[in-house]
Parts: sequence; structure tokens; C-alpha cells
Amino acid sequence: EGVEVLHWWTSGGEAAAVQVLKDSLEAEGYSWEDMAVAGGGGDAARTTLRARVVAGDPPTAAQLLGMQVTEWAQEGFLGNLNSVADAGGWNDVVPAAIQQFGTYEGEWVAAPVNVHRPNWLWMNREVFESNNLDVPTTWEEFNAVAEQLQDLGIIPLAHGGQPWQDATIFDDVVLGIGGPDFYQAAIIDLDEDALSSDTMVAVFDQMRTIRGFVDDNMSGRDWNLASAMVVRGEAAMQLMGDWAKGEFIAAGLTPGDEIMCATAPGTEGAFLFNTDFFAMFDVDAGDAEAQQALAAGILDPGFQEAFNLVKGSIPARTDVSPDNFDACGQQSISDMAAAAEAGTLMGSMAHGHAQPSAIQGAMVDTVTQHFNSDMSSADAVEALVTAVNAAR
Amino acid sequence: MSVAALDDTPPSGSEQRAEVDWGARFSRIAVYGVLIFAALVFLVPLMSMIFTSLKDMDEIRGGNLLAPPSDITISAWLKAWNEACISVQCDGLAPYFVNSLMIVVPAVAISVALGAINGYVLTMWRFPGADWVFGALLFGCFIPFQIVLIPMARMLGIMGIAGSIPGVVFVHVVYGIGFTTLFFRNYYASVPKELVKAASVDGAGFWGTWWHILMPISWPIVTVAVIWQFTGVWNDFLFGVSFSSGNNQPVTVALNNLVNTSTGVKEYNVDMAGAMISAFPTLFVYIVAGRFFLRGLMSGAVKG
Amino acid sequence: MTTLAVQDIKKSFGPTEVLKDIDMEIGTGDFLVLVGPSGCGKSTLLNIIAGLENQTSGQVVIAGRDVSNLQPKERDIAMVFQSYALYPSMTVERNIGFSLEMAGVAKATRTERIKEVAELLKITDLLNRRPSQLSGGQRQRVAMGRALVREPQVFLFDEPLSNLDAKLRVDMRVEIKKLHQRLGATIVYVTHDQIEAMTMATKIAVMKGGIIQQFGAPKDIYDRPSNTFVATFMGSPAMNLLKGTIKKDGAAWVVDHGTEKVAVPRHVDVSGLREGQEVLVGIRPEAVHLASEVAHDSRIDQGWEFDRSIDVTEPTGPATLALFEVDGTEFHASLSGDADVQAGQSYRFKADLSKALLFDALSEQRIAHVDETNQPQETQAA
Amino acid sequence: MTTLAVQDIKKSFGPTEVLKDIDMEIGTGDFLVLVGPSGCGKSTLLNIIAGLENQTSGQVVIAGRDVSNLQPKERDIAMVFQSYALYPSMTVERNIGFSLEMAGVAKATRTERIKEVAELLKITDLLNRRPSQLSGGQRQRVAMGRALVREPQVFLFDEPLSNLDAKLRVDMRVEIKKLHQRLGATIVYVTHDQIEAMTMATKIAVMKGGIIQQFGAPKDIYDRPSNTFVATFMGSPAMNLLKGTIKKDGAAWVVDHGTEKVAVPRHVDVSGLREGQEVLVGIRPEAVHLASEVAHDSRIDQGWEFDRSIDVTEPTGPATLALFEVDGTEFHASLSGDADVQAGQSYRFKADLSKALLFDALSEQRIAHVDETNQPQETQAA
Amino acid sequence: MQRLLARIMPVAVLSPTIILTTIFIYGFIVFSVILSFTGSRMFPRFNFVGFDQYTRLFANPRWEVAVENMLIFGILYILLSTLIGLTLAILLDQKIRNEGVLRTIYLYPMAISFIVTGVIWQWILNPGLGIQTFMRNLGFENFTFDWLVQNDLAIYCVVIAGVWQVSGYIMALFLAGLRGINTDIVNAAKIDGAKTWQTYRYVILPELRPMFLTAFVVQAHLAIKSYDLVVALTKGGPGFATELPSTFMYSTTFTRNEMGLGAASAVIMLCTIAAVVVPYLYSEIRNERRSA
Ligand SMILES: Nc1ncnc2c1ncn2[C@@H]1O[C@H](COP(=O)(O)OP(=O)(O)OP(=O)(O)O)[C@@H](O)[C@H]1O
Ligand SMILES: Nc1ncnc2c1ncn2[C@@H]1O[C@H](COP(=O)(O)OP(=O)(O)OP(=O)(O)O)[C@@H](O)[C@H]1O
Ligand SMILES: [Mg+2]
Ligand SMILES: [Mg+2]
Repeated sequence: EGVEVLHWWTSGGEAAAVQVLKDSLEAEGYSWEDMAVAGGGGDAARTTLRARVVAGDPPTAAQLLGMQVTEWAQEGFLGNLNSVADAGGWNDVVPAAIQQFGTYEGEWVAAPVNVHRPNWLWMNREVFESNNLDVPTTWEEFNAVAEQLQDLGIIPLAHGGQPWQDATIFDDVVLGIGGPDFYQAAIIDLDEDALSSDTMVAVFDQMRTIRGFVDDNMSGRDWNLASAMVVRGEAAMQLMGDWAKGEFIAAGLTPGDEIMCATAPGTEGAFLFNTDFFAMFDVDAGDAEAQQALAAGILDPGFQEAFNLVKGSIPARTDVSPDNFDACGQQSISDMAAAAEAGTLMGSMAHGHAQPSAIQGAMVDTVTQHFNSDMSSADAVEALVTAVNAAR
Repeated sequence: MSVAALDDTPPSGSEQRAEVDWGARFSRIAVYGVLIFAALVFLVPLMSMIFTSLKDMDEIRGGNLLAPPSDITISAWLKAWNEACISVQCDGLAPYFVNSLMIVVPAVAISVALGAINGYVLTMWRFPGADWVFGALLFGCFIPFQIVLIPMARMLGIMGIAGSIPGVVFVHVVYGIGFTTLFFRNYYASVPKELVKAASVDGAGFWGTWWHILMPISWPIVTVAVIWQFTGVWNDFLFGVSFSSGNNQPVTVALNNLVNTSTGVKEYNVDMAGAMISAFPTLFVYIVAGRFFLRGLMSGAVKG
Repeated sequence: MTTLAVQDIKKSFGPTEVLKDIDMEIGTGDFLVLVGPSGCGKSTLLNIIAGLENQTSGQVVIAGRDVSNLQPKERDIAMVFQSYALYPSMTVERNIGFSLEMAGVAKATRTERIKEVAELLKITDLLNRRPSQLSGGQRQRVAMGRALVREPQVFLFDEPLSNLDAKLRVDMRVEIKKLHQRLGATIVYVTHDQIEAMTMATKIAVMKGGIIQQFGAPKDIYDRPSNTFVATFMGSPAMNLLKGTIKKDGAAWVVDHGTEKVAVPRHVDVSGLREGQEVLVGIRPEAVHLASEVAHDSRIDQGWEFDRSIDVTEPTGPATLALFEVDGTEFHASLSGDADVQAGQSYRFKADLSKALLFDALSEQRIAHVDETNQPQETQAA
Repeated sequence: MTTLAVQDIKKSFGPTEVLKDIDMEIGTGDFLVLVGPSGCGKSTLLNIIAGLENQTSGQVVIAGRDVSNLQPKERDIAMVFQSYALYPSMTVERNIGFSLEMAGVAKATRTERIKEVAELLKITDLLNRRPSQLSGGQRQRVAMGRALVREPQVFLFDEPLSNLDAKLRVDMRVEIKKLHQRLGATIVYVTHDQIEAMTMATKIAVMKGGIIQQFGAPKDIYDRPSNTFVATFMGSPAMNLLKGTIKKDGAAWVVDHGTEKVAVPRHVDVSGLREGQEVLVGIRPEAVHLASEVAHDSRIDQGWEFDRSIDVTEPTGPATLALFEVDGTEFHASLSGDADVQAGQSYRFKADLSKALLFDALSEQRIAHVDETNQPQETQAA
Repeated sequence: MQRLLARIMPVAVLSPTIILTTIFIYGFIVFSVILSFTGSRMFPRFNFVGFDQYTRLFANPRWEVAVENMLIFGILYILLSTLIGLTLAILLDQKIRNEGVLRTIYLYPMAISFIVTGVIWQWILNPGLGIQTFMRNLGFENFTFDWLVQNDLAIYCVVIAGVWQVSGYIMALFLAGLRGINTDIVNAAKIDGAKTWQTYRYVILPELRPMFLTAFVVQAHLAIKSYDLVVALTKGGPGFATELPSTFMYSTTFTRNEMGLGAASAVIMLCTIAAVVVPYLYSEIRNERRSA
């Protein structure tokens, strides 16, 4: 008996991270059948998953992002992990905001593997120091720094014009300008007043400003090419999740040193996250044991540390020692703990931790449409409200 | 004219061909000019791929993506072939070739054979409603794959071939017949009916006529159909990924897994090498099949 | 025994009626030649007999078996197509041997038979070529070979020799006749060549516009055509038709065609004639001679002598054709090859009336001969 | 003036040498008929003249212009293909009018011309059909129409009438001749029909195996064939050749062929003969008569009478063919149509020697006639 | 018995195809039509909602863009690839030396998965990396080719890459057709005085009619399904400026879990195709019958 795991971590550091999980499971005597489908941030894998489920042949576990766990649970395909969770004390060590995605109607259905933080600002230290620039902590400061950079002939912000990258910035701007409460109201609770408020107009204004700091050739650029621009000093900053670290390290730079990391402007004190879960499907009794072992293994502190060191993210449980993590990782860990306390640990909309797919898609559509056209902020706000309502 | 004896050099001037009066040397040069220019344009992306595949990652990260490599390394090719880690397996693309071959060979063979027979029936053994059947088949070619995915998964589940190579083969056959039928039927439409009449007088039956009379003159269209099906099946991702399971995924899924990473580091040189490696079988088919493209099959078939 | 019966066959292509009630029977070993103007439906009839086209109505019966609904290969026929229909991808050898191959004949036997046929058709050195590498006549011979290699109940030949030279054609004719005798097979043969028709046929069917005009033995067709169409269609140059009126000249009946009077041939049954009746006198060109040449020929016991100035002469080798005018219509004479005649000069001609025919001008039917009046006249197909 | 000259043309298909040094010239308004056995290279030669095949070596000159390297459309020719080559997707009307369309002739004129040609070919009611809906003969007429609608320098006809019935063929022949006279165009015409060849040609070229055997006026070809091949090829049934040895019978030269002796015809120049020389006596079937029929014919001043028992008779209509044996070789006689002969019976025949020919048995060349000895004999093409 | 066999043979032979088509194509189409009237999200659910999904579809700005792009893309893609494919086929048919090499060069784009070539095209078309930079480096300072990053021009970049990919195949298709044409009629056209282009225009191309139909079906099919192309080249961007119905259908159905909406878009797509294809098919088949 063993597990079949559907995931989209197929190459480089990600694959190495999966290898850790596989090894730990095989150490317990279970086999691991790998069903890897990369592409589109898991889009392809999810399509496959659906085909598999419809065919009556679901995998034991499948990698899913926050909100999708809930959607699958609603369809009634997921199994129950409560016994493992109780034994492992998951309820105590996993932050509530993350638990919310891993459970459905009070029962654990998916095991969180990691926590990614999308609201990072990465900066090329040399560019900043040689030009005497300070790390911006608000969007005003960001704008000022960016203008200076622009005058210097340096691209202020490296960006790839793909909808999810646009949306990542949007999350940062909403959080940075509106603050955690506004983010909660507008993005997570879809409060219509908040969505159509002046703050939202200001958010879109800032998006438009940011568009001005991005080079003209950004369309369709992959995020790692944008990172490479920062590495080369062609561009000074990038707003990207902590996975960008891998790209910097591969280029021989150290995050926190040559490449500075800071929370995105104005988001200090809040923590946006996205977490990869392994959702457990209802399987035969024979495989259930292996499945439980897999779930237990995922939440094992040793595994959480080992895995996240490779992956570049931070553990999903709060009781793992930060010592082995790099500077930015350590900051992440402490920030998450603080945010969990303060209730400002919130799911990232851009990365599927705020809304079901349909609404998320509608929001991203509006954001990207605005960002890539000369739509006015007011129109954008209106379009956002309409799209969200249409998708509900 | 024996098909087997033909090579790629076109027949000498003494052969009768449909070549028309590009008599003047000038227009001859112009023809070559256009063809070679087009070939160069077609080759640009390939050059770029080759260049990239021969660079190391530092050069790619630091330099012009379209420039030739400053020093050449074939490590990316080796890596893509049998070293690169695709998820938890670090054997490169090599093992997936077998899966793809096991899918592509039966899928192409069955769908082309069925298409040829269908085309034959639809032109030479017309029955009332034949045109309707043909029209319906053709229209079926336009069905969006997005809408077939879920019901097809269910059907495969019911048939018990979900997640298996036969299942993938089956799907490719189902959605390939429309095209292969189209190819053959429209090719056979211009074959003189007298040939089939003669064969039936000579005592050839339904199958004999097809096999002995039509197939030998079908090479150009078999080529076209094989190229179409082979390319389609070999490069298919959606069906392969949806209807196969972990250890029988085709090479495209592996390539995709190699190339696509959402939060990891991209190795463009390996990606390009992988893409080219996975295209080799298709290119091989083109070159082999291309031999059947030469003329001389129909000419002089009939008097009228 | 009747081998092949075609019963009430009708055939239309859409609105075009191509065959209108074709009805005939031939016995085992009969050699039926179909003749008729281009487009009259000969090939269509063959196709229907072979089962390659579906008749609109009617039956085909081969050896007592109604084959109307059978596939061609079940009818046991061989056919030479007017358009050859050679298999382009096969060598000549395989083209010829294909039917044997289909019948499962052993390779050695096949090679043997192909060799025989190829020798007969003089294409032995072409056996390894493909149809596209052959000349027109060679293709036609391969098409013949495909039929000759077999031994079916019925052979269908659609102008199988049209592209061959005279010499080869004579040889082929002989071979086909031999084959016919050897196999005793029934043959239906379409040709435009009168010599072929006359020398090979045991029965000729003359068709026109999808209707059989006359069905009978070659000699009958030639000597006793049932109407002017058949009379003028068989024979080249065509039979001359002189329009005239029946007159009584004493006890003798004559045809007065304006300038001269021609005696009603002795073999014509005059009992049905009436004075004033419009008739056509049919005289074949080869029955017209230079009077000087036949002056002493005692056999011409009823002749018609006249002087005419020749308009055109055409030497064809064995004969010299002379064209002149009689009563405003063209009149052909086929004189002997060494006749020394010149256009523009006047000569005395003598037409032998012993073979002349009389037609009613209105119905265009031949007026019966004396020896026919007892038995019913054979006109339409049986 | 020379319109068409073919100079030293050679053509090979791979190892197959098809034309071996063809060389001939015809003048404006000449009507050249090419004849020869199937596969001798006639179509190939036409294709080379048209520019559709490249000669291996040699030139084609049309109206003084070397066109060897010109495209077909620059050569100003019209051609009827042996295989018809109709455009399958066009109606008959467009098929015929296509060349005019290409030449930019106005629509109205085109329609007019197409109509004329269609009437002439009797295909007016087929104008809206497509080739696949036509009978063989109809297709051939459309193919003719495509050429006749034009007025080029040179017409090339490749067996244009082979699939037509005799009557239509006569009509077509007349039309082609008229066209020839009206346009004064040069025509090269391939046919297997001797009558066509003899009546239409101003010049005939007899080919065999890619070589021109004789080139000359029709009458010369027929009456004075340069060798046994030409002699037997022209004329059907073929000329009879009797093998014998030259003997001197007193003052007279005779050919002793074993059973009988035949006098050397008076018109043969005996100066080159020597006793014991092996020769062939050529007697055309139509020169053989029943002795009884020509008993009183004073014109046969030199005859050869013999008795033979007839093996086979074949009535062809105008003639009756009789086959018997002379010295172990078949001998054909073409008797008059009403000759009452029966196979198995013996008759006395009389062969008219005034047209008989003498060939050297070894070289197979004809032995010259008296009137030819002064001037050089015309054999090969000029 | 044998006679019966012969008669039903054609139908018997076709029947597997007919059965497969009926179930797996038309059955599924019917299924989708039904779904389009339901509120299905992740999986088929038969909670009927009337025409709601269609209303939502037409209110969706992405769909609007997708349809508009489909028109531009479809027309240009089909026209250009036909033109280029046919031209290459005709030129290649002029007794060209090394025909095989050229043919393979034209065909190879089909061989390589767009998952990767898309990246190359991104680079080539990207003003900062590809042609524009290349030309500027050559000294053409003002050379501009930045369609890829222009909202309203990016779709043309998709056309370029698509045409590049398929033209070779269309060439092969036409070449096969050309190779099947009886050389006699080409000779006849030469004799009739047709110029080269006229021979092609009036004699050869009409013979290729069935091949045009084949090419059209292939192209239309590829155009409608060009999902890889867009995903690999532009990911639908800038914004969703290069959205196509195929990407729309895919993302609504599979990414956004709006199966009902996806089905509705598929149904509309099929209807549109039917509106274009059915008359064409009908006229072709009828034309064939007329000339048969
Ligand atoms: N492509 C080819 N390859 C080899 N031999 C060929 C080819 N085409 C023709 N031939 C040969 O060339 C010879 C001449 O052919 P051609 O068509 O000129 O004959 P033809 O005189 O027209 O005969 P026919 O009267 O039968 O039409 C034939 O023996 C034929 O077999
Ligand atoms: N598919 C068709 N549609 C309409 N008419 C047709 C079709 N096929 C043949 N015909 C017509 O049927 C008639 C008979 O054709 P068929 O081929 O039997 O003539 P045929 O007697 O063999 O003539 P030929 O001596 O010219 O070969 C012709 O007038 C022809 O035009
Ligand atoms: Mg016919
Ligand atoms: Mg010929």
C-alpha cells in the first residue's frame, strides 16, 4: 500500500522539496506514486485532478491552494483527518487563519505544508546604496524612490505583465493603502461598501502610478525574468513572493544581503500568506493508513523545517525553530507569529486564499484589465464591483 | 515509377511533371530566393532555441536571449535527456519516450487506418446518407476539447481504461478519426472511379480493392494524415495529462513538468534542449514520411 | 442456351434518359457486337451488364441466374474498359495478373498465364513498366490483357482495339476469335470498326439513342438493314439514298428521282408499293462501278447506268472514292484502287441494283424483299 | 516555305531510346500524317514538337524560329491529346473556350466560336456537362473542340477520331480537311486508320521503333513502299509477301517460289537482278480476284493465275476476305462483297501483277522501278 | 448472404466511427448544451438556471474580447496560413533541388511543442529582447516592433506565431494535392496558352478544391483550439487582450470552476462554427455532386 500524490512541484527546488516528503514517507514503509503535473500555477494539475475524480480514480492526496481545499470539500470528495490532527495537535500549532483553509465544517481535510508570503519587496542593495536611496515603507515613499530611480535611468520596478503578478501587487496596494481591516472587508468579506469606497479608488490610482514605474516591455514576462532584472541591476525593486529567493540564490546572491528584502510598502505588521495543502481524498480503507501517515508526516516539525528550507517558504506550524532559515525567512517567521497574534494574518487573494476561484478570477480580471489599459480608477472600481457580483 | 526507389532529388527534366513555365532563369532564381528566404524565417526560432540550449544559465541570465552562445556546452542536452529531475524522478525525459511511443503508435495506426477505410467507403461505396455522415464527422472535428474532458473521463472510468495508456489511445483515436477521414475522403474524391470498377470486375472484393488499388496510390495523403496524427498525439498535453496516471504519462507532460515551475528557478537551456529532444521523433517522421511526397502516382491512370 | 439476357433495361442519369427499354438475348458462345453512334449508350449497357452501374429498371440474367443484384465479382465477367482503367501503381504484370491474384491462383500459374497473354499481345518486354510509362496503344493492350487472362462466362469489350494500328488490330481480332472458339465464352463487344463488327460478330445490335434499332446476324444487318439509320450507319462511306417516287413503267416498277429513272430491284416485294409513293433507293458506294470496268461483267444483271462529273476523288489505297451529285444529294462511289479517274471530268457509272434497297421515305423502314414476305420481318431485337 | 522542321531529334526515357534521330520538314499548309505501330514514338514526337517533353537532343523549328527552348504556349500550337486531358472541373463549354479565355478573347466572341465548334462536333447539347458525364466518343470530341476553336500555326492531333463511329469519323475528317484548307495551317496528325491517313495527308511519315521508315506522299507510300515494313504496314489486310528466287525464263525474269512461277512485274527495273537472288513478291489482297470475275477484264495485262482451296472466308460487307495458303504462308485476297465463295472449296484466282512489288529478301528494300532508276529513290525523310 | 454482406459492408465498416462519433462527439455536445442551462460549478450538477449562464456570458468583458479576438485571429490565421502554405507548396512543386530539406524546415514548427516555442516567440517578439532590439543594434535606431506589449496589437503576435507553426503543414497538405493531379491536364493548359498563374488559377486550384476544404477544416479546428499558443505566448495578456474563446472556456471551466458558464461559451462557440462551417460544407459537397 502507499500513496499517489498529485502535485505540481516538478522542477528545481520544488522537486527537491517533494523528494523530502517522499523520503520521509518511504522511511515509514509506504510507497509513493508520483503524479506530477506542472503548469499555470497548478491549473493543469487541477484539471487532471478533476478528470481523475470523475473517472472514479482519485489520487490519495492532491496539492491544492487554500480556497480550493474548501471548494473540493464542499463537493464532498475529501476524507477526514481529524484523528491525525488530534494526535498531532494541529489545532494548537497551526495558525487559525491557516486552519480555516485546512478544515471544512470543523474537520481537518487537508494538511498544510508551508506558508509563502507574497507581500515582499525585493531590492538590489547596490542600486539603493550607490544612489543613497532608502527602503520605502509606504506607497508615498515608494513613489518618491521610484521617481528618483526613473530619473537615474533605472527601471524602478521589475514586473512581469501576467495577471497573477498584477494581482500580487494589487494585494500589496490594497493592504498598504487600506490597511488590514480594509483588506479584510474588501477582499475577504467582499463588503460592497468597501469595494466601492474611495479607498479602492485610491488603490487603483496607486496601481496606475505603479504602472508608470514599470518598463514598457513587461507584457507576458515571467516573474523570474523580472527577478533577473533586479539581479543585474537593470531594475531596482520587485514586488514578489518569497519564492523569488530561489532565483536570487541561483544567481549567486544572498537574500537579505545583496538583495534586500522588506515587506511591501505599507504592509508592515500584516502578513499575507498562501499555503500549499495536501488535500486527502476519500480512499479505500487499504490506502487510508498510508494516507494518514502522509498527513502526519507533513505536519511533522522535522519535515516542516527540512521541506521549507528547501522550498524557500516557512513552516505552517509556529513551533519550528527559525534558526536554520535565512534572514528573510526568519523575518517571515516572526512576522507571521506577530500577525497571527494581531489578527492580521490574512490570505492572499492573488494566490487563492481569499475567494473561491470564480470570484478570484473576476477580481484578477479587473485588476489586470485596469493595469494594462488606460481605464480610470473610478471605472475600475465599478468594474470590480460588477465582476464580483456577477461571479458570486 | 517505384515509390521505394525515389529519393528526395526531384525527377530530372525529362520526367513529365506539373511544372509550369518558370522558364527564364530569372524566375527560377526568384523561386529559390523566396523558398530560401522563407526557410530562413522559419528557422529563426529554431536557431534561438539551439543557441539557448547550448548556453549555460549564467550566460542566459546575464545576456541577450537571442544571441549565439559564447561558449558551447551540451550539458543542458544531457541533463534534459536523462539527468534532469522531474519531480521525484531524476532520469530526464528518456523514460517518458516509451510511454509516448506506446500511445502514439497505436493511436496513429488505428486512426489513420480507420480514416483511410472511411474515406474509401465514403467515396467509392456511397450509400444513401453518406454525405450526411461525412458532414457530421467533419463538424465533429470542431468540438472543443474543454467540453469533452469531464464526460470523457467518466466514460473512460466506466469502460475501465481510465488512467491507462489504452485509455489515452482510445481518446486520440476518437478525436482523430474525423480528420483522417476528411483527409482520405477528399483525396479519394479525385481518384477515377473506373479504377474501383475495374477492380471489382477483376474479382477484388471490398477489402481487396482498398488494399490493392487505393492504398498504393494513397502515399501522399497517408503522409499528410500520419504527420497530422503523429504530431497531434505526440504533442498532445491535455488528453495525456488528464487521462494518464503517474507512471504512464507521455513525454509532453514530462516536458511540461520540466519546463513549468511556478515558484522555482527556470533553466531555459534545459527547457530548450528538452523541447528539441522531445521533437525528434516527430521530425524523424516528417523526414521519413516526406519521401512519399513525390509525384507520379496518378498520372496516366486513365485515358479520359 | 441463353447465356446472357438483358430484359427491359432502362437507365437514366438524373433527367437524361440514356437507355430506353433494352431487351435482348444471346446464347452461349455468341459473339454480340454493339454498334451505334457515339453517346448512344453502349458503354452504359456494358456497365449495367457488368454490375458497375445500377439500372433504373430491368434485369440482367447470366446463365439463367438473375444477377441484377449481384456484385460485379459475383457475375463472372471480364471487361475491357473504354478508358482502360489501369491500376496506376501496379506494374503491367500485376495489372494483368490482378484478377488471378484475387482469385487465389498460385503464383507460378499466374506467371505462366501472364506470360502467355503478354506474348499474345506483344507486350512481353513491358511487363515491368507502370501504366504511366506506356504509349496509348500499349495501355490498351494491357487493358485487353487483364480480360484475356481470365476465363469468365461473359467477356465485355468496350472498344478494345481503337488505339491499335491496323496490323495489330488484325492480329488481335484473330486472337479474340480464337479465344472465343477455345473458351466458348459469350462475348459482348463494342466497336466502331465495321470490319471488326462484320467479321467477329455472330450477332450485331445496332443502337441509337438508347434504343436497339436492329438485332441480327452481320450479313442481315448489312444486306437487309431494317431502316435507313441502320443502312447508312453500317458501311463507310455510307449507303447512298436517292429520293424518288414510285412509278409504273409498263409492267415494271421504277423509281423516278427527277433526272433519271431507276428500276425497282427485282428482289423487292412490289406487292405493297403504290404509284406515287415516296421512297428512298439505297445503293452502297461499292455497288457503283465505272461502266467501262464492268462492261463485260455478266453478273450485273440489273444495272443503272448514268453519267456524272466527279467533284472529288480520294484514293484510299485499295479503293478510290469518287464523290458526285445526284439530284442535289451527295453520292459516293467506291471505285477500284487503280481506277484512273479525275475530279472535274465526267464518267459513265453503272450501279449494280442486285443489292439495292428500297425504303419508304416516310417511315424510313425498308420495304420487304420477296423472300421475306412469308415470314415476319426481323427488325427489333427478339 | 517550311513551317515545321524537326531536326535530329533523339529522345530517351532513362535507358529506353524512344526516338532515334528523327529528321523531317514540312511546309506551310502541309498535312503530315504519322503512322506506325503502337509504341513506335508517335505521341512522344508530338509532345516534343509541342514542347511538353524535352528532347534528349535535336531542334524543333517552327516558321523558321528555333522553338526548342520555348514554352508550349509560345510555340503557337493546338493539340488534341490521345488521352483527351479534359479539365475535369470545367464544363464542356469552358473546356473548349479555355484557350480563348487565356488569349483574352472577349466573352461574346468566345461564346460564338464555342457554339460554332460545338455544332460542328455535334455536342451542342452537352455544353453544360462536365467531362465525367460524357461518353468516350463525346469526350474525344470535346478534346477536338479544344483544338478546333483556335487558329494556331500548327495543329497536333493524336488519334483524334479513334473513338468515333465511322459516320461521325467521315464527317470529322471532312471538317478537319476544311479547317486545313481554310486556315492553311500546318497539321501533324497521328492515326491508325489507313483511310484517314490516305485521304487526309499531303505527306505521310511511317515510323517504326523511333525511326522514320519512309516519308512521302500517300500514293507513294502505298504504291511504292520503300521496304517490306512499310509495304505490309499500310493496307489491311496486309500485303502478301511471297518468298522466291529469281530465275531467268528465256528472256523473261520470273520469281520461282516453289510451286509456281510468277513473272517479274513489267514495271520493275530488272537491271540489278541476278539469278538466284532471294526476293519477296508483294501482292496486295485487293489485287487478287477470282479468275472468273475478271476473265474479261482487259486491263489486267499481266496476271498470275493459280488454284487454291480457301481456308477461311470473312465477309466484311463491301468485300469478302479469303484466306488460303501459298507455299506455307498465309495469303489474303480481298474479293468483291458479293463473291460467292466458301471455305474448303477450291477456286481459280488471278492476281494482277501491274501493282505487284519486288523486295530483296535480305535487305527487305524494294527493288526500284523502271521509272525510278534515273532519279534517286525517296526513302528516308528529306 | 454474401449479397447482403456486400450491401451492408460500407455501413458496417463505417459503424465504429459512427458509433464513436455519436457518443463521444454528439453525445457530449448534447451533454454540454444541457450543462449550459445549469448552475454547475466544479462538477456537473443539474440545477437548472435557464438562460442565466448565457446572460452572464454576454455580460462578461473577457468573453467580448475573446470573441473579437477570435474573429481577427481566425480570419487572419486561416488566410495567411493558406496563402503561405499554398505559395510554398506551389513553389516547392517546381522541381526544386533539396525539396526534402526545405519541406522539413517548413514542417518542423509543427513538431515542437508550443510549451517551449512560446517562450522563444515571447523573446523574439518582446521589444526589449527580440527583433526590435536586434534591428536597433544593427543601427536602425527608430525601428519599432512592439506589438506584443500593445493591448490592441498583441493578438497579431499570436497570429504570427500561429501562422509560423501551421503554414508548413498546410504546405504539406497542398503538396499532396498537387502531387495527385494528372499531369496531362497541366500539359493541356500549357498548350491552351495559359500562363503559369493561369494554369494554377483555372486548372490546378479547382482540382484542389477538396484540399482547400481539408485545409480549412484543419485550420479552423486549430484556430478554435489554439490554447497552447496563447497560453505560452501571452498568457492572455496584456491584461486579457489576447483572450480567445478556447482560453476563456478553459479558465472558466477548470480554473474558475464555472462549468455551466464554460459550457455556455462552448455552445455559443459551436453555434458560431456551425454558422460558418455548415454552409461551406454544404456548398462543397453539393458542388462535388454536381461535377461527379
Ligand atoms: N515514361 C516512360 N518511360 C519509359 N518508356 C516510355 C515512357 N513513356 C513512353 N515510353 C515508351 O516510349 C515508346 C513510345 O511511346 P509513344 O507514346 O510515343 O508511342 P506511340 O507511337 O504514341 O504509340 P501508340 O500508338 O500506342 O499511342 C513506347 O514504347 C513507350 O513504352
Ligand atoms: N454521369 C452522367 N450524367 C449524365 N449523362 C451521362 C452520364 N454518363 C453518361 N451520360 C450520357 O449517357 C449517354 C450514353 O453514354 P455511353 O458512355 O453509354 O455512350 P457510348 O455509347 O458508350 O458512346 P461512345 O461510343 O462515345 O463511347 C451519353 O450521351 C452520355 O452523355
Ligand atoms: Mg462508350
Ligand atoms: Mg500514342
